[in-house]
Amino acid sequence: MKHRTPLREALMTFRRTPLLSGLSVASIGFSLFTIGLFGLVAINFQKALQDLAERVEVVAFVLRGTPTETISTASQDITAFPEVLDVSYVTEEQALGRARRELVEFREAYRDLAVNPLPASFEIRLKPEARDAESAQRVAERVRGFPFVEDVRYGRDWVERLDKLRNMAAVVGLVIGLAFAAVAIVIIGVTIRITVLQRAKEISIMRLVGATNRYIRGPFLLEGAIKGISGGLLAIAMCWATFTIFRTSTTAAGDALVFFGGLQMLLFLVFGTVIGLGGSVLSVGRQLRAV
Amino acid sequence: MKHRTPLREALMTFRRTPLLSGLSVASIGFSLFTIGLFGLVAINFQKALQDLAERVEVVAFVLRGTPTETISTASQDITAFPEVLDVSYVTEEQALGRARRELVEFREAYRDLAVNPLPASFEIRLKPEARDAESAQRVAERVRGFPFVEDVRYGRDWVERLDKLRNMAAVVGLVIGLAFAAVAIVIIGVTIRITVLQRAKEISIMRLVGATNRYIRGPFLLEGAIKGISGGLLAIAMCWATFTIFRTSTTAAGDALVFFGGLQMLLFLVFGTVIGLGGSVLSVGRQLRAV
Amino acid sequence: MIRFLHATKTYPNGASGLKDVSFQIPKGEFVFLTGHSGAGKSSILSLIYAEQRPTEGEVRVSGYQISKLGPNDIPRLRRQLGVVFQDFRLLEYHTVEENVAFALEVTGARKETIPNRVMRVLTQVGLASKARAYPKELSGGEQQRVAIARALVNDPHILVADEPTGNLDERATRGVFQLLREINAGGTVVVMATHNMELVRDTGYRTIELKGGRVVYDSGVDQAAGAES
Amino acid sequence: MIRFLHATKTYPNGASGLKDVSFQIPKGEFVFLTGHSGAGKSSILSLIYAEQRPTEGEVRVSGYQISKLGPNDIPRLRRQLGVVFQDFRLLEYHTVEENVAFALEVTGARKETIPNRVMRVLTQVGLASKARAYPKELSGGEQQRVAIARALVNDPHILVADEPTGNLDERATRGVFQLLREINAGGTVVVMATHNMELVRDTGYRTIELKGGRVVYDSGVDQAAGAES
Ligand SMILES: Nc1ncnc2c1ncn2[C@@H]1O[C@H](COP(=O)(O)OP(=O)(O)OP(=O)(O)O)[C@@H](O)[C@H]1O
Ligand SMILES: Nc1ncnc2c1ncn2[C@@H]1O[C@H](COP(=O)(O)OP(=O)(O)OP(=O)(O)O)[C@@H](O)[C@H]1O
Ligand SMILES: [Mg+2]
Ligand SMILES: [Mg+2]
Repeated sequence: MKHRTPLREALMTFRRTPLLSGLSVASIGFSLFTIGLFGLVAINFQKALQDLAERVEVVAFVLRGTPTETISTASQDITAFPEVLDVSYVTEEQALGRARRELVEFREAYRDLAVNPLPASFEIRLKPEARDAESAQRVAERVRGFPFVEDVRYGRDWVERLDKLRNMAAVVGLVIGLAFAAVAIVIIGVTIRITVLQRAKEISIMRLVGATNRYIRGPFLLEGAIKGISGGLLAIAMCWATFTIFRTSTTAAGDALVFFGGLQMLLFLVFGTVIGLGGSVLSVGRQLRAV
Repeated sequence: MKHRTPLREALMTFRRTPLLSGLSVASIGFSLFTIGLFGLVAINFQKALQDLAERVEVVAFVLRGTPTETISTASQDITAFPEVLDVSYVTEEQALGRARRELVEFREAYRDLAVNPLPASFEIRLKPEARDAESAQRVAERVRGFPFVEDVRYGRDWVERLDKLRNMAAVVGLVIGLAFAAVAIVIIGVTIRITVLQRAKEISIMRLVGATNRYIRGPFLLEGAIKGISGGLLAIAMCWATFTIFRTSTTAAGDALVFFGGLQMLLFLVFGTVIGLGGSVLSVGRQLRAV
Repeated sequence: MIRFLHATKTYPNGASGLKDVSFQIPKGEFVFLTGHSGAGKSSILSLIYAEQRPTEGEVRVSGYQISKLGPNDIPRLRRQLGVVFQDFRLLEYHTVEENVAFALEVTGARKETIPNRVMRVLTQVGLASKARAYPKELSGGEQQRVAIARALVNDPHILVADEPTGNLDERATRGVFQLLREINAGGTVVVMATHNMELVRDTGYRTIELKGGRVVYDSGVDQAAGAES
Repeated sequence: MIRFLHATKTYPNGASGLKDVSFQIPKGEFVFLTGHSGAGKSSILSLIYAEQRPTEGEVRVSGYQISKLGPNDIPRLRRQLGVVFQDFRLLEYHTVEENVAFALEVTGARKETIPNRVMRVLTQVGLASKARAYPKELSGGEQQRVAIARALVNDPHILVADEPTGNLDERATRGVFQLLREINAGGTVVVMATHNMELVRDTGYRTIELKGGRVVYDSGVDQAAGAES
């Protein structure tokens, strides 16, 4: 006969009632899967927003005939701004070439020009944390201060809209994410409560034979933690499967999609474990008081 | 003593094991709530896309000096196109006025003009079902055929991008929607199976006393259906609560949000009921075979 | 009515319940099953009401062959039986009267007659006052008497009683035994497993004694013949 | 050791279990509780092991007052007791040896000694061969003996046995009774509810008889004094 330890006792439960244990793990797993799915959508949406934000750019048009030395000093000055990631100078010729390449509709119009109507410009990319309307405006103002700068553009409308979209996405994500998490917690709690109810008779017998509450609780808590962590693993596996299927089925945008990182997955497991443990504490506690 | 009927027996279950029954209903309700939340996001996203699509418009610039009669005949002709919802004619003066009002940056430039550089135009709105790149192009081609039309624009890029977004949203919606539905079905199935396991002993006693499977199954099926429908109602209530809280907390975009229609809610209840019933059929069936 | 022919029962865990048991119980008989704890009495009874099936040999009960029962035959057979289980097996979420009525309802008895028949049989076992109680609100002996009432209520062709007086005092034991005799007088076969040797000795009914899963004594037949058949 | 003083137990559903029961059991005594089914025997025992609390009056067991037990007192009291429940109450997902060992583990017994003590007591009740079986793989009498083994294993100060021989044959009954006498000889108080009047008559131990929840006879005291105290 082997000695009774909480861990052995907890593991035995899975062998003694495989169906019930399996169902609990499935239920926990699928609840966490819900959160996982939502999380995947959220992080991919966030990434899409970041990709968009990379295009936040301040363009400063330079007066015709500004000397090259002024340009290169200014370029260094601008690069030193705290918000600025890098600066590239586009000459008049480069601008015309680009216009011919990119603006098909204007190709005809520009073909026979004697004089290049396009100005040279600085294209200023911002640091990731400075890609919002406020920073862009600040940079624009400062650049406008250079005497050789004719005009500054940074697509104010567009940047402001991006800002709004970001805030909106954050609020929606938070609210819906919390709602999903609440749903998962309730379902997991319910599942654990049901399995404890299932064993109410065993618990009451243990009490009648003289076991302390702590002694009874041990294996249940471990069991809850094991179920939680198993459910978490199951959920990650299902998320991965869904992700893979989805990515291969939508060839176009699929490659751009991202999965959770290691830390996020770990957090997921911890979340599952804590819920499994917490659910057990609460529901065993209730049962112990009831008997 | 009252006579035993399946309905009375099913209702008695809720009185006999209120906690377990309540937990099952909660579990079903929260699973359906997950789907409901996703559904809300989906229909609101769809609505946003529709709002965007309303702006799909074909603009035909009219040669200077086209006679008024020609204009009004053409206007009627275009309105008769199968894709077209309505047509409005914007005169040169109206165009200039609008430019002054809307394009703040150009206000200075246009202030002192002797000659109005802007052409008159037809603005053609499309029927809801024709708001895609193909239809817009078809209309544009036909309109281009009029001799007095100088140029036609319909923001090809933009319409095409909208098309892509729509397809993408449909695929994402379908895949994630199905995933959520699968999760809900599994959790609900698990819940019902657990409650049947809980009563495995009762079922086996009923069999030993000579009850037929059909006789035993009746109350369980009804119970499952009742749980399903209650869960559905609970889910709708929670969706409504979430929706209301969300709408009031995001004052800006909140008013534009929409809730489910009556038919959608009915569908939801039917879905809950069918799952409750189906889950019971399967899990009671298994139990009956096992004994 | 009941016929065991070389019936053997080995449980899934390898434990042996019965070994090569043969006997026959004709219509109208009252039979005691005796033997030490673990001798196989309950195993024989569970073969009769088809909770278990023989691993070898044949068991026939009122025309049905137990090892070949189809899914629809089982309820049909059981509705002809009344069973008092050693561990009672009452429906814990149903009241005493509902437990008894249930056994009557499944036979398709006319609804109007059910309450009267239920109260009559509860009165017979002295539990009329507990009709509305739930099983766990009853004493051990009271639960046992509910199980007896449930077995009697549908006037079964065969009554199977597993230690039906184990939790009863002497007076209640006599009362229950009297009920069994009455139902037997009405033509019902009664098979009763018991440890109450006083009862066995006093009444002189046929006795089958088991030991280690084998029939070692059968007062109803010549012992040699019993072993052969 | 045990003292009931005007103890009354009325169950939540209004049923009356005990009415104004007073008696006292000193160290080392062996007491039979008798009475008809439903008389209140199990109710008295459940007050002793604190599954129930008296609705009125006082119950003292080995220094603890039952109606005032704190949450930590309950396990402490129960570890001094051995209880054979009328309905056995075995852990269904644990083997026979685990069931018995559990009662020993909760007392904090030294791990190395547990297997030996468990096997010894299982041998005493004749179940050594079933140590690895689960309760539902046992016959009724075998389950009852597991319950007895579990009650004996931790050498309790007080042994409470509710109808411990209801499912046992005569030989097993004598064996179990012998065990109870031995443990009583070692100084343990034994309180045994039983319907086996033969046992009660033959041994001449103190007998408390209940009827309708009241003590109607107590061979241990002058009857008038018993009613007064
Ligand atoms: N479900 C089962 N699984 C495994 N073994 C079993 C099972 N049921 C009974 N046994 C074993 O079969 C043998 C006979 O058991 P049975 O219940 O028929 O005895 P019994 O004569 O009714 O005893 P009792 O008088 O104690 O009730 C016993 O050794 C028992 O352990
Ligand atoms: N949990 C309970 N709820 C309500 N009534 C109960 C409960 N337990 C016992 N009773 C009632 O209290 C009375 C005494 O019951 P008790 O179990 O003490 O009888 P007993 O002497 O042990 O009988 P038996 O010999 O049949 O076991 C009975 O009438 C019974 O119905
Ligand atoms: Mg038996
Ligand atoms: Mg009792």
